Amino acid sequence: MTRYSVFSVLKEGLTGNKGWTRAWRDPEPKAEYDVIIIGSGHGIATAYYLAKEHGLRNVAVLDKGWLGGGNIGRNTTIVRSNYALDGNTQFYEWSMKLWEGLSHDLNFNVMMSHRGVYNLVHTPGQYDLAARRGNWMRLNGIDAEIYNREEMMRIAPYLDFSPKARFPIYGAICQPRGGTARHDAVAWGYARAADSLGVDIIQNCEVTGFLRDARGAVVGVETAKGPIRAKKVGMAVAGNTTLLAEKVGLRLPIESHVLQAFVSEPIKPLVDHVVTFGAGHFYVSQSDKGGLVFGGDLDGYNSYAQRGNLPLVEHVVAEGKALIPSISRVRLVRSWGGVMDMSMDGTPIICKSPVEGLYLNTGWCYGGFKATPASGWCFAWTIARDEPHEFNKKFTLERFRRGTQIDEKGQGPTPGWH
Amino acid sequence: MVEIASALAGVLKPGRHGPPAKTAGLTLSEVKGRDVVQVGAWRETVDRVREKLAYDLGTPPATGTRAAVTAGERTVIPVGPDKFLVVAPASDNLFQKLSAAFPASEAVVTELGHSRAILRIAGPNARDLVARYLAVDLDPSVFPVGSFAASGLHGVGVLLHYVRDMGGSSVFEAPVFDLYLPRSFAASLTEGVLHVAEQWPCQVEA
Amino acid sequence: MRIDCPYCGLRDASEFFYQGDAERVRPAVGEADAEKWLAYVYERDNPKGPLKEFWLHLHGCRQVLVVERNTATHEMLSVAPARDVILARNAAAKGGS
Amino acid sequence: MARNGRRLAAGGRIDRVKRLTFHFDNKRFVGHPGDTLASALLANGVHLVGRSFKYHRPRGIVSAGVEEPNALVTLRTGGRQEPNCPAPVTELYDGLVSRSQNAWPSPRFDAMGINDFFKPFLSAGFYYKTFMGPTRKSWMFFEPFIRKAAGLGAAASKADPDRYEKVNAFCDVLIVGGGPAGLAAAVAAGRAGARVVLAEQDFELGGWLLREPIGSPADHWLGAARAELAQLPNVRVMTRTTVFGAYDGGTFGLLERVADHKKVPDEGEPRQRYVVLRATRAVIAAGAVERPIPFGDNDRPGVMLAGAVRAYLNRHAVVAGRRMVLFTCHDGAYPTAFDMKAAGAAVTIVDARKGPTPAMKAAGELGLEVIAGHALAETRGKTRVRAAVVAPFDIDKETCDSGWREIPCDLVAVSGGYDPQVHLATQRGGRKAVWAPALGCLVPGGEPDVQIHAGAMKGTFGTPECIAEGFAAGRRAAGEVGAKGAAGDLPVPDGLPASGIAEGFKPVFDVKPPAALRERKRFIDQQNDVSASDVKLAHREGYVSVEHLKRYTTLGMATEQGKLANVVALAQMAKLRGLDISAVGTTGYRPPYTPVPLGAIAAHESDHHVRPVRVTPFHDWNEKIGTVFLDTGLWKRPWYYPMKGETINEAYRREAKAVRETVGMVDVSTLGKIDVQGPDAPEFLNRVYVNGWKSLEVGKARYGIMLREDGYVFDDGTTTRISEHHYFMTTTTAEAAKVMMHLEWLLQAAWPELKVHVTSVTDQWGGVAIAGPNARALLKDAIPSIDFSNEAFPFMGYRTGTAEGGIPVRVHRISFSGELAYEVFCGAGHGSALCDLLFEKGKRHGLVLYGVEALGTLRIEKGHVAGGEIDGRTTLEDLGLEKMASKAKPYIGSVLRQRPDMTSPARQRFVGLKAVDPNTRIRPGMILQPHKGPHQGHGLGHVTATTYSPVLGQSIGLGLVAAGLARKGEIVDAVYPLKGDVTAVEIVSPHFFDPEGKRQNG
Ligand SMILES: Cc1cc2nc3c(=O)[nH]c(=O)nc-3n(C[C@H](O)[C@H](O)[C@H](O)COP(=O)(O)OP(=O)(O)OC[C@H]3O[C@@H](n4cnc5c(N)ncnc54)[C@H](O)[C@@H]3O)c2cc1C
Ligand SMILES: NC(=O)c1ccc[n+]([C@@H]2O[C@H](COP(=O)([O-])OP(=O)(O)OC[C@H]3O[C@@H](n4cnc5c(N)ncnc54)[C@H](O)[C@@H]3O)[C@@H](O)[C@H]2O)c1
Ligand SMILES: Cc1cc2nc3c(=O)[nH]c(=O)nc-3n(C[C@H](O)[C@H](O)[C@H](O)COP(=O)(O)O)c2cc1C
Ligand SMILES: [Zn+2]
Repeated sequence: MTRYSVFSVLKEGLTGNKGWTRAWRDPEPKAEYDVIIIGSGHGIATAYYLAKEHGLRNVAVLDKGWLGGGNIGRNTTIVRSNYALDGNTQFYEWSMKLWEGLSHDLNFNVMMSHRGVYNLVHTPGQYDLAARRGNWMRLNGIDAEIYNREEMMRIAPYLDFSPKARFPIYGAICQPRGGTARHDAVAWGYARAADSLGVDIIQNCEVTGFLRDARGAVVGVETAKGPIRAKKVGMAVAGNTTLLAEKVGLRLPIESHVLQAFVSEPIKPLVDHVVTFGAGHFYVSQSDKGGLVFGGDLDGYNSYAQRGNLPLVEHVVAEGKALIPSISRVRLVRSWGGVMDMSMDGTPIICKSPVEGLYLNTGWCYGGFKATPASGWCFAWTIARDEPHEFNKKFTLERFRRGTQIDEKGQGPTPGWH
Repeated sequence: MVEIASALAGVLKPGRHGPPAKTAGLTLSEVKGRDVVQVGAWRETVDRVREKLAYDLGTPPATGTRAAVTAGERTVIPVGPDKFLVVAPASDNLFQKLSAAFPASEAVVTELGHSRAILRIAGPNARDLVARYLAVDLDPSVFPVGSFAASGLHGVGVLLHYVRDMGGSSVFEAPVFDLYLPRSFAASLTEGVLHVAEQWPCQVEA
Repeated sequence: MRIDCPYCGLRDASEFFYQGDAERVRPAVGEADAEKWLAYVYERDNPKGPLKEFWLHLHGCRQVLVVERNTATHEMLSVAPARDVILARNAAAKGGS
Repeated sequence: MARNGRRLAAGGRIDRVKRLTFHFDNKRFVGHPGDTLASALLANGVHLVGRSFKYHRPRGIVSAGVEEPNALVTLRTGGRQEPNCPAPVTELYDGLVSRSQNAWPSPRFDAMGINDFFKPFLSAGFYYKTFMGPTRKSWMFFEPFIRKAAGLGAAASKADPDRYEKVNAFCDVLIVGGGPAGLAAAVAAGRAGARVVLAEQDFELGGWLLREPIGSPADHWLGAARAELAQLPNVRVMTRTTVFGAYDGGTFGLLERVADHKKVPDEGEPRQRYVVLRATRAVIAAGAVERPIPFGDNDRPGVMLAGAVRAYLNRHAVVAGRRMVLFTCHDGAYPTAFDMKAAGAAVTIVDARKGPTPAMKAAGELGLEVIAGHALAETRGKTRVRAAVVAPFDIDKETCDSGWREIPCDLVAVSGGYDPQVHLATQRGGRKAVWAPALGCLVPGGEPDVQIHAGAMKGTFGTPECIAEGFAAGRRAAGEVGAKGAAGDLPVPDGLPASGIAEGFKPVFDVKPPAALRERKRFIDQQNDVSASDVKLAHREGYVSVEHLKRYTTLGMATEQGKLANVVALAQMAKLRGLDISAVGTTGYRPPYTPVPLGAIAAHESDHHVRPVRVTPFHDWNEKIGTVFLDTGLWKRPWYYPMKGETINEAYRREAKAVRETVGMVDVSTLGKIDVQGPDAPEFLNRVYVNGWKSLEVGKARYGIMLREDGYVFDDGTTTRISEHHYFMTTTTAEAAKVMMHLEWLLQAAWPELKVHVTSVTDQWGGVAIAGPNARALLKDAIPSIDFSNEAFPFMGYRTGTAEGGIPVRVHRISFSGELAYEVFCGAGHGSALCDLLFEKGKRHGLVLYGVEALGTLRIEKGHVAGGEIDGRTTLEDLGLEKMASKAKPYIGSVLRQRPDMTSPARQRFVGLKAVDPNTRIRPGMILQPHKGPHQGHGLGHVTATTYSPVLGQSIGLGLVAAGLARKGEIVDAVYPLKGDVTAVEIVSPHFFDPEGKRQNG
């Protein structure tokens, strides 16, 4: 494998770029692996950490489509660790720490851009809630700043500070280290690094069922390419979780919902940060290519369709224009959707499943991109050691039975509201 | 008794708006002095209640859930399978009368006279204006005179009633719609409607 | 998406408020078994394909409907008033036991 | 040959009499109505219009349609500045101002043009391989440079002064496209009597037929079809209207450019209209776009699509060059050569096929040189093509043999076939486009839901066949929507253009140069500077799936979404992988079909109208007296009532103090109000609330709490029994809508057997709370018809009456402030009258108006829970309200609230907080940590609400703290690290003031 660096780019450039090699192999599946991971989003990160941190190299990642084609490849790329609740705060901060070293770790530029995530607030009450979250972040060693209206006018003059604004900006809570990362590069970087450690990446290999032994333990998977045995099977298949869980008779606290995202034509730098609107549901950042990447709420109904409808488009765009009036004549170039694994409290699940040999990684709602490093890291730990790490020990299925939801929005068991 | 203050007085400023023209494409006004009462029947009493309302108000029975029935100033709008909205001049004392007419075992009565502002949208461009807000097919072939539709206007539940047609060269040319707006939203929504209406010659009446 | 409301006609789905899986059956009033409540409140079939679900016609007739919809294609398959569906289901359950 | 530079003296669909002046890069030019910006620039000899995204190569006009990758300009100025407008679809108007993009100081001398020399290092994905050192934060250093270099034009820096609007529309049959297929479909469906909408993105109907010469049979047919449609009242023709998306349930998104062809819209006129159209059937007749063939330096200005050259010639009467080389591999491109020759240009045809073919024969007869079995290998020139290099070509290997020669020219026309516009047909996923080997293109894989396909969009390329297919589609659509009229037939005259794609058509997807020539960039996606070598690199590095290819190279991700690029690239990848094109598949199409301005989608419900404003019945009254309002959801609530020069702190303290000393009045109308009526209402309430309701007498109110199904607290409020079967429920402002929908669901979907109706009466009633020692005296004065004595009207009682002046009122004796208090409700339309009355009467009793801020103070002093505590995560126990829960009955949440982790005494529970040093302040948002530290982690709990208490003369607060009142008396630190603030607080009972409730009961 060629090591990536400015020198290799120069050398290859001079020699016709002929020396570059495959970023990852395209192997046929072996008959048996120590661990099979289903899903190449968090799954590919999991495989990398299994190999790197736990020495498990006889590992395969199976995906029904192309590598990174799930939500990891279709999200608005916001990375932050500004969660309020105990359990989430520490987990996402661990993820942020991994993000900070990720390009180096993987030798692949994932373009982690710490441009700052600004959550706008529009009333004193919102300001106080934001401050509480910021205070919790600070107490957990996480960077946070709070700004008033005047400060925001200086920081983000492109926002609507006119007297006409329907929801005047009152201030913002900011995580300076928050920002964006290049979504595809994350999948590819993990794939290349995992592959170099021996992990087999098998695309176009849908898992259609599980191999069970006499005691009912999972000992492998049925796939489009035939049965493959494994000592342990981990699934990280986002919106498809319940479809696979059903094959082992598990009913899970998960619903699949569609979330849309949007990108505008490329324009010269306008939005220098990640900004979220506090009086509705709109978030935006500008990609390095120049497109405004933005999104909003779920469409609001169960869906596996990876696409949504106009009412939500109107909502999101109207809020965007209300927040940044000068984008009125900027044009939408593409919209798409992803199928989210919405959990009953808005918080993920990373744990052993009730079925021996099967491990669960799900419930990411629409915040799981930022979790990719820590999710893979914790899932690898849980699979390798058969027990959760401190960081994911609260992300159990049991919590619903016991009544300890981790519910950032306080919405209760209505998945579409998280 | 004191009069019900208009919720639209602050925004419906009488006068001409929009581009100049001989005749207005739109006339906007507020319908005042109406009482609105809801009668909620039960599954097994709904037919009886329908008949009784028709008898008491002198209208035909309000069947179905798409068209209102009217007699003079009195209108019954079957807003759901078991609910009727009765609209009549305030002087009718509707609420007292209907409360007395129906025992709870037959129907329950809710006074809503203060809760809706009624914006009347009339004229050749009325349909155009309404189409900028409601996702309801207003083509006369499917939404004839007398039809009503409960729908959303800017995320707020409203009710549209096609009251009558003012005639003109063609019967469909000058519809009169009553738009029932929840009072708390009425001024804000009307302000928006007026802004859109400015593209046509538009007369606002007191 | 559009839903053919039995009372109001074919309307945009945005007039409706989504109230989730209608195939789940709420345990009877007085049910004391926590397991049944846990299953009802937290567990979902979440099928890919036809699913019956509750949609409240919020800006229309304010009736709760049971809409059968394909979650993979968003195709609408059937609509009925929830009241009728639930009363029939209750009657069937009584008849059965 | 051409007067006026390159404009022909006659022909075309332009109005030569009217002159339109316009500017491009500060130079003044003249064009005519009927021109696009592109045709007008070409008429003035301007080919070079900008620089490319990455390499800053000079670029010109390539196409005559929405597929344009290069000729993007910035239009207009100020708040109307609009970046990335494709010149070929920009209708010319008088006074148009346009500027090139991505070029500084000008497209001719572009400083960043130097990037072109670095292109070996800027290959696909180079940025993934570098910018990682020397430190972990290096990307933060490099990114700003990359960002500045990227991103085409600049957005306006001001708000857009123009209007937009949304219109809801309905029809039986939507027809997308006004070419021969669409027109024929409209005629058929129109004659049958269906309600038809025909949408055409162009400003003129005709589609491909507009490229045929005036006076040709095609022109005659077009005229007749247009005339017939104009006679059909049930057919609505919408030109300048793009159908940009196909959504569920027959819903389509349309963008109508109402005033883009004007300098500014007329008064009141929207600039653009966003139309949401619901159609029962839709005939998609969107046509096809021409496919280019990549060859060396194929991006040089002067290289155009053959059909575009013909369109500029026949439609706009513009000769794009004097010496043209046409490079093609099919007969369909030849008419361009014929027409250009007729217009006086010198023409050479280079055909990849050996031939002979009918078109080659016809060319020969016209005396045109056809160089068969050759390819165009590369172009020469700088900012305009100067010569074409042609070489013998092996069409199977797609390589050139030696023996190249140069042909001088100033225009290259290229055509590699046609790509059906499958966009709308495949946008909704499911059925992707499939490869049709006989046609050498992708066609729709099926007709989803309401769609019927016709014409070139499904690979039908002959005009007569398009017409027949369109007509049949229109007739079928009309039949399926139940239109009863007769469509008759539509005769197809002779002489209409036949398909140029003959049997055995072999598309050419690449031209590798002869060995003797240095390999030059063969661009595929010109806008994103993706070339054949990038596809090769992606292949080499394993990004072989079409989806990886797209994302790794950014191919097809530009503003035109690869309309010219996608098929070529996937064919090249197929070849590299040794697979059939059908085996590599295609990437998906997504809305919008062409870019849509955000302002148009936001439409009229945007800016300050983005959400409606909700006001209470007392709003007008309050507004008059200078009240400061607080946004609460959509509501405007009175926040405080400043007296001259008062700050908010001074105001609320004064207001709260007055309530405790005399009497105050506050607007409580935003509470959710629900009429609950019916014989089963008591049973219903009993199931919904945790406490019992069956014993509540008529004329009494009770405080109630609702849980969610999972046992957490949902909402609280009071409910009053108005009469035997009639209750009046109040909810919190925030949860009102949710509670209402929840109750409706319960009554219809859980307990349909209960005879209860719920109706929102929030808009019917306005309410004020009158609180304070003088409340009774004031109300006695104002509402003489009610006996307010404690005996006649005790705490939690309810009475109706008529206030002075004849205002009917309902009075509930309820207290949130802990004072002697009443909530007086009146019909919303009597709000101002009631305020006037109470204000007038209040003068004698020391009445003070108070707002939400003081209301908060009073409730905190009393320790009532509110939104800060009922945050969706707290239980009855957490709030100290478990005693309210009935043990005698089931209610929503009664089982699940007993789960082990919900009842644990270690949970964070409701307490009062008192600053130890009365001169310090407890801030909202503070976290509770052990006294004197360490201050780290989530700590013991948090502050939920704070205020300065005028009665206690110090800062107090409420909070949730681990183990709750078991810690009573303990000192903890309330910390606010964001501002470095620490306050020692004592944990106390939350009931700071009058805990026995003497005042409210007295
Ligand atoms: C529009 C949108 C915007 C978002 N924005 C953000 C954001 O800004 N910040 C953020 O942090 N998060 C965001 N998210 C959420 C985030 O993208 C996801 O939570 C995260 O990527 C989920 O990762 P995953 O690995 O669980 O799922 P995926 O990345 O979806 O991976 C699951 C994989 O499993 C495969 N699979 C499924 N079933 C099978 C099977 N039977 N056999 C084999 N393979 C199978 C799929 O093909 C897929 O590749 C957004 C999501 C969307 C859709
Ligand atoms: N000689 C050849 O081989 C060849 C090849 C291709 C096409 N053609 C000719 O092209 C014509 C094809 O007829 P047709 O009617 O199928 O196509 P067309 O290209 O003539 O018309 C399609 C029309 O649809 C419009 N359109 C496309 N997408 C739209 C959208 N989303 N919203 C609004 N408008 C949209 C286009 O602007 C165009 O006017 C025939 O005349 C045919 O002979 C010939
Ligand atoms: C952060 C981000 C930026 C994107 N930018 C572009 C873009 O500039 N142009 C484009 O065509 N698509 C862009 N896309 C969308 C992709 O083309 C694609 O629609 C998305 O990854 C979902 O895949 P699918 O449409 O194939 O289902 C972007 C996607 C993401 C997640
Ligand atoms: Zn309805």
